[in-house]
Amino acid sequence: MAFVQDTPKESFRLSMLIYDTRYRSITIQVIVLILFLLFLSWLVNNTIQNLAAKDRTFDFGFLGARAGYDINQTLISYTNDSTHARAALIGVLNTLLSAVVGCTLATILGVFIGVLRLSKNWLVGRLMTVYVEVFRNVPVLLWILLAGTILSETTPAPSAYRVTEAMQAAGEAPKASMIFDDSIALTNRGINMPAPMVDNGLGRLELGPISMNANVLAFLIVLAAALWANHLIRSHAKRVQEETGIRPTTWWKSIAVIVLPLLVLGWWLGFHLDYPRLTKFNFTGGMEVLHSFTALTVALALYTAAFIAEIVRAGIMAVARGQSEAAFALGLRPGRTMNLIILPQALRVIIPPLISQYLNLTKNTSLAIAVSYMDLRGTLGGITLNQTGKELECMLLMMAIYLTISLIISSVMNMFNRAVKLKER
Amino acid sequence: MMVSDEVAIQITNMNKWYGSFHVLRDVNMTVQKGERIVICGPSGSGKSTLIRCINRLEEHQQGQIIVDGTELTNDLKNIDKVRSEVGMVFQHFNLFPHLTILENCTLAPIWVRKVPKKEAEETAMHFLRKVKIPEQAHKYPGQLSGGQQQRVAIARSLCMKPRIMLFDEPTSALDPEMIKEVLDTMISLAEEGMTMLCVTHEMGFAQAVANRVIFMDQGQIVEQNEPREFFNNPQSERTKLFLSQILGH
Amino acid sequence: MMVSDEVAIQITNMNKWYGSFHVLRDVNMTVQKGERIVICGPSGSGKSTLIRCINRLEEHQQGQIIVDGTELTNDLKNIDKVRSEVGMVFQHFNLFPHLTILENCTLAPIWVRKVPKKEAEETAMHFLRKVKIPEQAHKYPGQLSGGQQQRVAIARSLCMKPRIMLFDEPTSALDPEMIKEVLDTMISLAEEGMTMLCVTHEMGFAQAVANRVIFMDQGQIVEQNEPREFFNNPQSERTKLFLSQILGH
Amino acid sequence: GTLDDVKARGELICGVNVGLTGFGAPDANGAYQGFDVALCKAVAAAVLGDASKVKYVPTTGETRFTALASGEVDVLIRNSTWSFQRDVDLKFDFVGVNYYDGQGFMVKKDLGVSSAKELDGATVCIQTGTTTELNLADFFKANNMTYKPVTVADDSEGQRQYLAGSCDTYTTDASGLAASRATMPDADNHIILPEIISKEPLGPLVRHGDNQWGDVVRWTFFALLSAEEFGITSANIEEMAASTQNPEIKRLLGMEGDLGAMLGLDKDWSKRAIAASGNYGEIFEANIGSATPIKLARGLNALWTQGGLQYAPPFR
Amino acid sequence: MQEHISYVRSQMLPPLDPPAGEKGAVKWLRENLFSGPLNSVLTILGLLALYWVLSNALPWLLHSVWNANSLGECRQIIAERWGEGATGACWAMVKARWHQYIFGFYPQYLYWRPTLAFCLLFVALAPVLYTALPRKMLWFTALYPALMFWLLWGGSVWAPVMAMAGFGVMAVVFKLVSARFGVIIGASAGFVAAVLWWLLASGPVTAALQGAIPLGIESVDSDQFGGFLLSIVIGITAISASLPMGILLALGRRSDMLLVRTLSVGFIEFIRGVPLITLLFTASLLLQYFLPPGNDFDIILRVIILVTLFAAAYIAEVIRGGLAALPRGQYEAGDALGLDYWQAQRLIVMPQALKISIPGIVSSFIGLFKDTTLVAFVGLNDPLKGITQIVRADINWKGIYWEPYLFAGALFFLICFGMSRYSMWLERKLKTDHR
Ligand SMILES: Nc1ncnc2c1ncn2[C@@H]1O[C@H](COP(=O)(O)OP(=O)(O)OP(=O)(O)O)[C@@H](O)[C@H]1O
Ligand SMILES: Nc1ncnc2c1ncn2[C@@H]1O[C@H](COP(=O)(O)OP(=O)(O)OP(=O)(O)O)[C@@H](O)[C@H]1O
Ligand SMILES: [Mg+2]
Ligand SMILES: [Mg+2]
Repeated sequence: MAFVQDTPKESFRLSMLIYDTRYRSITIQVIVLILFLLFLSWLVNNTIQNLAAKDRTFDFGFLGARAGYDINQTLISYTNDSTHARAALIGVLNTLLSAVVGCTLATILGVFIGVLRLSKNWLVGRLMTVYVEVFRNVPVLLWILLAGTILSETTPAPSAYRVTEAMQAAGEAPKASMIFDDSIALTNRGINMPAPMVDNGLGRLELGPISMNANVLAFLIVLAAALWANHLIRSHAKRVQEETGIRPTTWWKSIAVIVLPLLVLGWWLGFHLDYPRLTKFNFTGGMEVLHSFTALTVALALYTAAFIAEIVRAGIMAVARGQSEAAFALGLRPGRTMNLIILPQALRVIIPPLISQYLNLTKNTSLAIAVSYMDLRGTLGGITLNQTGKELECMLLMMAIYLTISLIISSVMNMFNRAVKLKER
Repeated sequence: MMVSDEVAIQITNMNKWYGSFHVLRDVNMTVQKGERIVICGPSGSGKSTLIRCINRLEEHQQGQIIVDGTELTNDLKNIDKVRSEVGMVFQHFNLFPHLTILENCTLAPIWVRKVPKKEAEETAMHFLRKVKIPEQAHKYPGQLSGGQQQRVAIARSLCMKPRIMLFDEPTSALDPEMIKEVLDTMISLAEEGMTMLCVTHEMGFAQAVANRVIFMDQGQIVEQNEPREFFNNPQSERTKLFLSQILGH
Repeated sequence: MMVSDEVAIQITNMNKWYGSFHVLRDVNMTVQKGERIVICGPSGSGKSTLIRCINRLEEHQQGQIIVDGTELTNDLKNIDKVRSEVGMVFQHFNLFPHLTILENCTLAPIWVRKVPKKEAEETAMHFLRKVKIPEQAHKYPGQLSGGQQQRVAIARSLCMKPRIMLFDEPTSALDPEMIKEVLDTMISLAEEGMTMLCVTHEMGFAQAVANRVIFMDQGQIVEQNEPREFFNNPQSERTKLFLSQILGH
Repeated sequence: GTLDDVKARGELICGVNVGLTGFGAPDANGAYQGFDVALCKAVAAAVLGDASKVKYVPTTGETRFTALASGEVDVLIRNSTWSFQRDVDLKFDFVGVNYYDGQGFMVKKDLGVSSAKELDGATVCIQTGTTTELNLADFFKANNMTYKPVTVADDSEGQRQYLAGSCDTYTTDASGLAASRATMPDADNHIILPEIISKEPLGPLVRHGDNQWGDVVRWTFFALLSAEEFGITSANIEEMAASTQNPEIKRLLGMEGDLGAMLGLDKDWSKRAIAASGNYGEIFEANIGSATPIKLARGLNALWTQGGLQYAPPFR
Repeated sequence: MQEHISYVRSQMLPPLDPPAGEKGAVKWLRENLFSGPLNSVLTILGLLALYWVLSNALPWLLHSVWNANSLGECRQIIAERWGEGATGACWAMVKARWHQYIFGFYPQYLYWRPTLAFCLLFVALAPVLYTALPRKMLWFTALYPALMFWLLWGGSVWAPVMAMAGFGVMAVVFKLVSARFGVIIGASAGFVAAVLWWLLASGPVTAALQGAIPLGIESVDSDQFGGFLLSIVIGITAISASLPMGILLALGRRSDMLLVRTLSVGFIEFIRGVPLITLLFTASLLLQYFLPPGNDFDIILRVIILVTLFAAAYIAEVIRGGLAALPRGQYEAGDALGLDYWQAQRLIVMPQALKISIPGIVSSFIGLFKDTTLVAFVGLNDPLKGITQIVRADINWKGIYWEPYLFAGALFFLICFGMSRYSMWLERKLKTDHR
């Protein structure tokens, strides 16, 4: 047919707004939009009125003011002369540290428990079931509180390590002693470990506003180079395997290539360990992992692991039995079958619920104050809020930060999820 | 069709229980190299169990199974040896959905037989050509039809160059139009002299290629015979009943 | 069989796209009241799409569809009107699994036609008797066989007292034995003079009841003719090929 | 204003501590008791004529000021320090000081520390959301010392950590320290260091700008103080009212003048306030004084006539 | 070709008993505990772990004291009975204060009211969960929220009656208007009328009725709520109130309309992206900024509102899963029968989607119930931290840590575990699909 005739244009009638499918959705959306805008302006209007009534302002200027309080765990430099903004940043970093370590631990533990729950071993299966049920059905706050209590109640105080003159005279040993050749001390405040130090340090690298420790930078560069070399060795091995079918042993080459350069760098920088020493009140020197951090992170990890275990179990069970049978029939050993066949498939089922567990764990770090850990909620949403009285600003900022973290986590994981999705017809 | 005098599979007085349920009772069976055997029988009679015992997907509790000179015991080495000599094709294909067709076919040769990848791929393409789907090599199983998937499953087994092939109802999950393409593949395999054990109810296939038909009931081998005799002149009542049902259908 | 002169469905120069994919091309078709039309054609040729356009489960982008005097536009009132005059039966039945058979049948009359419940139930029982399953009225769909479910689906459509019935491969999800009972139901419906459009590959059915067979390919109506002529003397090459495939099968 | 609201409501809403022994905490029957709570009762008695017409809203360090600012509570009597920022920037009015306190340190005896100046490098337990955090930072800075803060959410958690040895010293208001120490099973093993590093005037506060209501709370408190000064107790108040010749007592108890009316109350307001749980001294002794397990000495909180700071302006 | 003897078995063998290794305790041990070196190692590790836990906890549990008036007395008794230095649990605290863990500060002589409300809850839930029960009972379910409110908070009987009357107003206006102007306008008008009723009319009418016919029970303020009563009230109110919201949000998220979808997604993702505790702080700190000046209401109510929003986002995702599990054909069949959007949703889609979602809803509820412990951070007396803090502020119980946590934890475990088992049972029951 030469041309297609269009239906004649109808004249517009008002009733079409409701009864015509084309306009109807627009009508509804316009109404929704209007209602939404009305609601929004109502909120904003109320806020303005309330602020005026309370004679308050809405500004974030306070973030630049001196914070005046101290924080016990600071990943980047901070003193009580730093600003509230810096304190908030410390909080964010502490939150992230706890979240990252917690997620990693929870994943390892969860996979472990999930697999063990499927084991044929009756006793282990039951124990794992008890673990999962007990942890899942009790509020996470309780686990955090208990973890904090257990850590501080069952470990010796720093003073227990002290050898007083009287004790020396009597030939008594102190009540507690450091482990691993006097290098690690476990007290009821934290774990004191040796810290890496260098003699001929490279100083600091000033790059505009960013100031970096050149030693760390050098370490990272050498490590990256070593890993790259290791990657080359492995891909060579893979090529050899593809050509001859036999994979050359590479583990000693890998170790050499990674360890040697680092040893050389350490020797050149004058690397040594700084051991913790007992001073008047505490162990100083070395590195201290505070119990507040450990308690929060471990409690969250244990709690979340129970959920992850269930997810992993469901994921593995979702892979049809026929898959492992087919692999066995082809002569693959159980270990290989797990690695090559079961896990890659289970992963697809596991990832989406895993994302929400990661999100939950990250959000649950906001309970840190229960064990005296200073996270974002403790700094910006706690002390800063209290000292400045800027509730509106602090809370909004805090929500925005949490939201950003959550969105980043879920979008990264979703990207990963899309990458491993099964191809269907 | 050639049947050599060498013994491929020798089963003697084999018994198997699931818990206290006696699935296989006193099974005795000898399969010559190059022989093609069809196993049939009512549902639940233990056909699948028997065939799965042969490559140790199930463990038997009494008696002896010797496959290609190797006795199946708890010794892992023996099991590995047997499994790499015996190919198996399942009712539900059991392709690995996360790997392409080609990867499905090269996986076991590379990891079990340590064949170089290149060579494994060539072999795979050879067998894929044989089952007439070389052009699908880079698709994923989910993108193929059932018949195509089952042919890939056969090719995958063949890539391990097995001496014996086991089939467990390879066509029963397929639409009628696809059954034919799979049976054709199996017939061409039979013509090349592969030792085959096949659980199937496709009596046409049995008549065309089998050297022997074995009829099982309640875990026992009730009757075995060459196909013509088996169909035209069944001996036991049980067999007669069974044949009347499936042939009349 | 009576075919009146009145027009039930009039489709003029209708075009439809999915995104940029042109599914239906310049379709022109007139269906008289009481006519029974069978639509066939290869998979993906747009049969389902055409039939779904007729009760606006899909929207067409160009041209005109007039059903029983009502033009299908974006006007909701027209759509409602057409839908209550046109019954549709799907390939997968689409019964509501949470409602009993009787509730499935009375739901739309009660809520759309505002028929009193009592009356709706009487009508429903009448049609259930007609499709020969009145005794199942208080069971749930999950408790019926496929053929019974499809007959319920037909009864459910009939309860709305439609003037036109659309069928989209009503038997293709059924086992062979059940196909017959559904076809019988449809034939008895046809004998009562219902206007019917039916997508099906059951050529026996087409020969028995259709006034006209329409053959579609690639979104176009390639050929239409009365059944005898259509089967014995297909005009286009495409049709010949198609018929040779499905009849030979 | 708030006074009218309270009268209309027939109930005083008083923001109190969630659980601070001796100052404000519910008992086994859920009835709030304590030094701060007694003041709530006195205000309720003065305004509504019934000391039991109080609704106690438990507040945390973090929620207390918002609760007051938003009008959720009428008055906040919850050991809150009177500071410039809270008074001026947060827009509250502190109507008086019912307890003069100061921040101190408690350590275990075997630590061998006798002065806060020796705490360099110590781990310090401290409650969040209070002025003590800032005082602590200032003190250590001024003395060029360092410390490690362990920030706890509430008093009981602070005590627990201190007892478990998670920190070397616990710092909070000296009254709180004394109260904690008194209830420890091994009270003798703990000492409170002599340094008081800050001024912590604790008092009731109300919203800025509601002066009439502020006056009611303020003068109710002063009435309790004056009562102690004049020797009026809950036991002898009727008798005193009947027999006294002192014109100021007469004005205080509403026998003379119309002070009550000026506040927007009736003339017996102060009598009821005093009768509710006694005068300031009685309240002190009953809740935190030396007869209680908490055993706080009057110290700065003695009347000015006895060398303390508690001083009520004249009722005239 | 080799000659085959045709071999026919003449008689069937009787089944034999399995060999010894296939049954009995030996088999069980071998299969379940020591089926390989790895398994044996695991078994031993498991036994060690079990021993470690028991050896640490058992003495403490065995040295329990149930009758004492203070922690000091407890310690004394333990020292007397089991020697100096022995540790033991002091459950006397639980005995003295259990009622606060359960009811908070609710007046003791009124304990029957929350108990009754809780029992009636099961009656109200029954017709929802057991379809076999008469449909008439749903009326009780619909009225239950008002009844619960009245029983818990007390006061004039007219307040809940008038609140319920709002729904009546909504229904009447909807009937009248939709008959003439269509469903959409009818629904909006009904909604507006109901809101007007609640805002303007219900208060005065209640007062008037109370004046005329005074009927009521003693009222209890919400600041007296605490412990598990508080958790349960917050949990149940929030879940049931969030259900309709969650349904709307889930539908919105699946809508074709860009704006509606964006708003729904935005809301859901926002709520799910921030910790509950920030929402609770919003309830306690920020709501005063967002609501009209002078509009301050009960902190429990504010917390319930925010927790409801929180739950709604999660419920919406659960229901979205249920909707996605419905085959497309169900929608099409609804369309083809001429049902309109809301009819199809109400009659076809929701009954099925909700049924699929019940396990998800239950687990949201369990999660929410556990999360109610966080209200301690805004000063409410949750059973875990709030009440414990109050108990510890008592001179007698100062310094007690494990017992309150274990007690509250055990109660939480019982409730949550029970519910999760119940939902698993329900899931299995629903899976059978009527067959
Ligand atoms: N893992 C198992 N545990 C217990 N019993 C089993 C198991 N697998 C199979 N059975 C039982 O063993 C018997 C034989 O099963 P098998 O699968 O070998 O039968 P089949 O002859 O292959 O039947 P079909 O034709 O249905 O596939 C059946 O009664 C079955 O129920
Ligand atoms: N929602 C959709 N979006 C995009 N393309 C579609 C959609 N639905 C169908 N199509 C495509 O439109 C074409 C016609 O589809 P239709 O379902 O009408 O074919 P059919 O003739 O009914 O085939 P069958 O016999 O397989 O049912 C097909 O190529 C199909 O892939
Ligand atoms: Mg089988
Ligand atoms: Mg179709």
